Amino acid sequence: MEGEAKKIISEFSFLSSWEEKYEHLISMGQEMPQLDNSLKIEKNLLRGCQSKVWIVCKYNAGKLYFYADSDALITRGIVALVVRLYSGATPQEIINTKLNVFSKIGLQDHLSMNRVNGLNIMIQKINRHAVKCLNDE
Amino acid sequence: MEGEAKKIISEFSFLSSWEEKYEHLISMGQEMPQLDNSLKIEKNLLRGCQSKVWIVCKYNAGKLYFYADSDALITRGIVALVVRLYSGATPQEIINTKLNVFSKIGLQDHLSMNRVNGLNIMIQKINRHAVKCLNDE
Amino acid sequence: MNNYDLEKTANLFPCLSRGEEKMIYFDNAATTQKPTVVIDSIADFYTNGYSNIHRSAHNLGFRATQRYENSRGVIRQFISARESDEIIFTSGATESINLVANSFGKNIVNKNDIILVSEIEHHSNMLPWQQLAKEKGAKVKNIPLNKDLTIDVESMKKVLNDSVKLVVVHHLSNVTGIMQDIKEIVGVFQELGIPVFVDGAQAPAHIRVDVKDLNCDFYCFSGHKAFGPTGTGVLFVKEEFVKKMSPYKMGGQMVSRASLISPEWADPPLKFEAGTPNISGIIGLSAAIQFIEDVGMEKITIYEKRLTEYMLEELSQIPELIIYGGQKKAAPIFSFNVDGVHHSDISTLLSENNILVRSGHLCNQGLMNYLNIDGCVRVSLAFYNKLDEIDQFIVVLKKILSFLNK
Amino acid sequence: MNNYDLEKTANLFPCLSRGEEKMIYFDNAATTQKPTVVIDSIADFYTNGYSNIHRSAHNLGFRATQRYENSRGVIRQFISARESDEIIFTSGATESINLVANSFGKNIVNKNDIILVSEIEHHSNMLPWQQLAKEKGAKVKNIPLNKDLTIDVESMKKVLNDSVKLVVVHHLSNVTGIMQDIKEIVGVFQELGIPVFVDGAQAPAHIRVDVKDLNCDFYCFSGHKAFGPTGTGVLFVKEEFVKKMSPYKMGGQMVSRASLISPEWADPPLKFEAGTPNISGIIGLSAAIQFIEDVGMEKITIYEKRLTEYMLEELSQIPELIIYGGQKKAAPIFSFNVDGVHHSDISTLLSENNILVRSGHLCNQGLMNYLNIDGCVRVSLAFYNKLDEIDQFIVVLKKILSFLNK
Ligand SMILES: Cc1ncc(COP(=O)(O)O)c(C=O)c1O
Ligand SMILES: Cc1ncc(COP(=O)(O)O)c(C=O)c1O
Repeated sequence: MEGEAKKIISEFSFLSSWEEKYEHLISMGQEMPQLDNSLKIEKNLLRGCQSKVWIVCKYNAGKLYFYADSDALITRGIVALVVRLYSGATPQEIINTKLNVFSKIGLQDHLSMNRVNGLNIMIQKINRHAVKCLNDE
Repeated sequence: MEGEAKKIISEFSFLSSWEEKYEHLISMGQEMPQLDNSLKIEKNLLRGCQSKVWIVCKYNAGKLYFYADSDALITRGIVALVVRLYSGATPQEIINTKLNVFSKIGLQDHLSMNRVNGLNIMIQKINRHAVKCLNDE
Repeated sequence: MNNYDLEKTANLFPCLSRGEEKMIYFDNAATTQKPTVVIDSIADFYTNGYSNIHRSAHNLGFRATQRYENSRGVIRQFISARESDEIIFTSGATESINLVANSFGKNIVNKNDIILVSEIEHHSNMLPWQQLAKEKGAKVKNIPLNKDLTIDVESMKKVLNDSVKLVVVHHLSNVTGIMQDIKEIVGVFQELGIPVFVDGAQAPAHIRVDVKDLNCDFYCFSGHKAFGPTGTGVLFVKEEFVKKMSPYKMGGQMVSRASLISPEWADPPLKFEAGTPNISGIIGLSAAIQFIEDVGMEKITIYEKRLTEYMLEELSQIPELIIYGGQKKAAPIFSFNVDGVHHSDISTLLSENNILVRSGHLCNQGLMNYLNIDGCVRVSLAFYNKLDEIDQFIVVLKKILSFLNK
Repeated sequence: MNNYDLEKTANLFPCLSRGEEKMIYFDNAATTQKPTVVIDSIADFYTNGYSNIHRSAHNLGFRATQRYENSRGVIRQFISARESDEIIFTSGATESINLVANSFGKNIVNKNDIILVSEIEHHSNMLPWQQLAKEKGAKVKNIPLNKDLTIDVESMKKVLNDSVKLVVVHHLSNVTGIMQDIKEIVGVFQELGIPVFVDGAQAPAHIRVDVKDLNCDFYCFSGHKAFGPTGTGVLFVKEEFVKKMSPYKMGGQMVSRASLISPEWADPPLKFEAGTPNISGIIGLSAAIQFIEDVGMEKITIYEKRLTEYMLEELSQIPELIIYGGQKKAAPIFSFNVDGVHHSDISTLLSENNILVRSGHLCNQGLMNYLNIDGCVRVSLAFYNKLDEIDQFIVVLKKILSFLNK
């Protein structure tokens, strides 16, 4: 996770205008494989975001994998970033690590990381899932 | 009413310290005949004053007469002043006249003419009674 | 009394011109900025004469009570109510609506009765009535609408029957700025003795509200949407109904006879203002209302008409843009979508460019459903906004749309 | 963080030193004055970053949301709650109490059940429970008291039975300044699984409140009695109970799933904060709490102990004076009567001499009945009051008594 976080921060550090930053974010979203329509269901929908965000968690051989999607371009980019950060980590890693990637890529203020783009809610969901995996073990 | 108001204002105009003014007010209360205990009943009690205030209205030959009492010294003085002002007036006079005696005797600010001393409530009651007398005619 | 130059009023709102970064504040339907006179009146109260009210035996308390009660008079006059006793202070439109649903609705709505509510109400003017209906076994029924999102009075007359006990409608839509013809609607129900509740949350910042003329039985709004402080609200209740209402909250200040076995409530409005109210807020609200009157409600309405027309003209130049609610707006509130673009992407990038708008369901899922959309962008102006801000907004919007469509 | 000199804090409260006429403000149990930092924080919010919160897509809204939510953290820490989600913002203690009576009480109290309430509660902590009992066909029963007006825990254990569903008690009396031993009381009910509601309206201005240590299930207070703005209140609810509570007000901000047929509520605390809250008030409240912490709660408590002892000593020199509630005060709140003199005469003449106190039933008819009086004079101090103000007060009081006894 830490490694991926550093990589993302470095990618953004070369971009200065909002156009460039958002272009990168959006293209990250476009590179992420789309969620199959059969998974874009009520049950996987996050509550409280302005755009739709679906997220699916898989637990396999001690690691957590996330698959997600959104109907808005920018949110999809954020979702992709979150998936890049957390997918493949162990539950313990996820619980222990507090990332502040968003404040470091120069979008913290701009993205209004509140309900609107669902970032908090996404990370909450990921954390809850990690806790659950640990408890189930 | 106007005449009595002028007289009261002039009486107070000779007094300067709070002791003198309150002494006069209190003595006005003491000069007023006490209400008979049989009239100090629930039904004649004004709601919303801090001290108890009883008031009885009589209508006779086109004029209204008020008899009142209170269990607090200063309130009794205020009650006496109000009785002096309104007793013996016609309902029409009462409805038409807006007196501002209290602001003129130098006690307005001090007396906190709100619920506490019940002045507003007393005058409201007197006015309502006057309206009722007119309507009943 | 001041006489402000409308063109220069923006300078009187410190938050609009703070710091270096120039911001275009187009989120006025969510909340309005505060003029200096309002901010100062709150500070002045706390600095020069702060006290609790109503029950104090001292001068400080007496003067605070006077300021609070004078505010009631200011509001009464502002909305042309007959009596100050018809004005109840609350913490906001939401509390005003909940108060009526509980203190009045519960007394008059029974099993199988009908509450008529337009289906395009703000959540705050929908959920309390649904809750009331649920508790009472009553039904919430939709009021028929015309294509332009106004109430279809003729069709409405047809759904009327004896079971209808209350009618609920907004004055000015928080999504479209479209105004309902309250007077005509009240006309229909008045004859039948059915009370009409009007949610006026969006109105007093834009148009003259005259409850005597509208002739509605209930009217409410929030202070913070009319240049006043947060935590303040107004509820107007016609005298004949205020007397039929049970208390809402229970507590200090609202008992006149302090027997606890069978308490006697104070007369309205105090009966509905249990506990220590938002005294500084109400004093600030009356400063806001005084400010509006000093600027001139009529001047505001005329000026905003120009803003509205100009914005509509400019938006109509963007072909992919769908604007909701048509042309007949009573306030410069514009909600739209752009074909193929997500509303949240637009609002995020507008914010990135220091243009503050809102997007989403706008707490009006009913209208979203009616329009068959899941959200939209809302751009809402106030009288301190300017034509050149509209120009800048349009330039940025076009840039964003071409960026997102790449 | 500031480190204030306790002896000089009065200078930080502009209303205490305004104008020429020197005022002695001894009405702190009704409401406290505000320090400059609180007044400024409100003005700063409106001047430098005003916006609505929670649902805005723009930075201004994001930052306002942060300030509002940070205030929740400040309050959590102030009263040592475990989680910020246990802190619900309301408009005051009265609303907090009504909220619990409606959102929780209605769910757990049924016909013939018992709500144990001490008979000496403030009206705001009495009427809502009586109303709840009335609606549900339940009973309000008195908690037995000791002579010193504390709860008689041993006798209380004897009146316990299966029908008791809720216990309601104050922390610090608004009439006597006497403190209840909440920890001991909770200890009794905890075992039985009976929740305890504590009205702490008077506490946070005087003593350290630690809800984890008290171990109560509900605790509430008003901002305006703790040097914060009017229109603000706090309700602490232990996590296990907050989840069992139905919403109170319905409206915007409190739905997570915007289906109106079966709405899904937001998680607590937002579920209980429908509509636009008193944002500026809550920000001001957190400035007040920060101020208290900077002055030092422990220092305040020690200093007020001195004030209390000194006042008691002085008052005991006046033989005709009857003081209620004995010597063991946790706060400098003194209520008394003087034989043969009416309390309202005393408070009127004190006010005449610029000493501001209160008289009457003090919104606590229950305690008046218990003491068999129809009212009294209340003198209530805060940490900004001084020993020499007590001296002046005593001089004037004696003068007034001899004037009235003439
Ligand atoms: C013990 C107690 N409870 C409740 C209240 C009510 O507080 P508020 O009026 O701020 O809602 C008070 C205020 O006087 C009080 O002293
Ligand atoms: C039409 C309408 N009604 C009610 C409300 C609720 O107002 P508040 O959040 O101030 O209580 C709003 C605010 O958005 C509104 O626009």
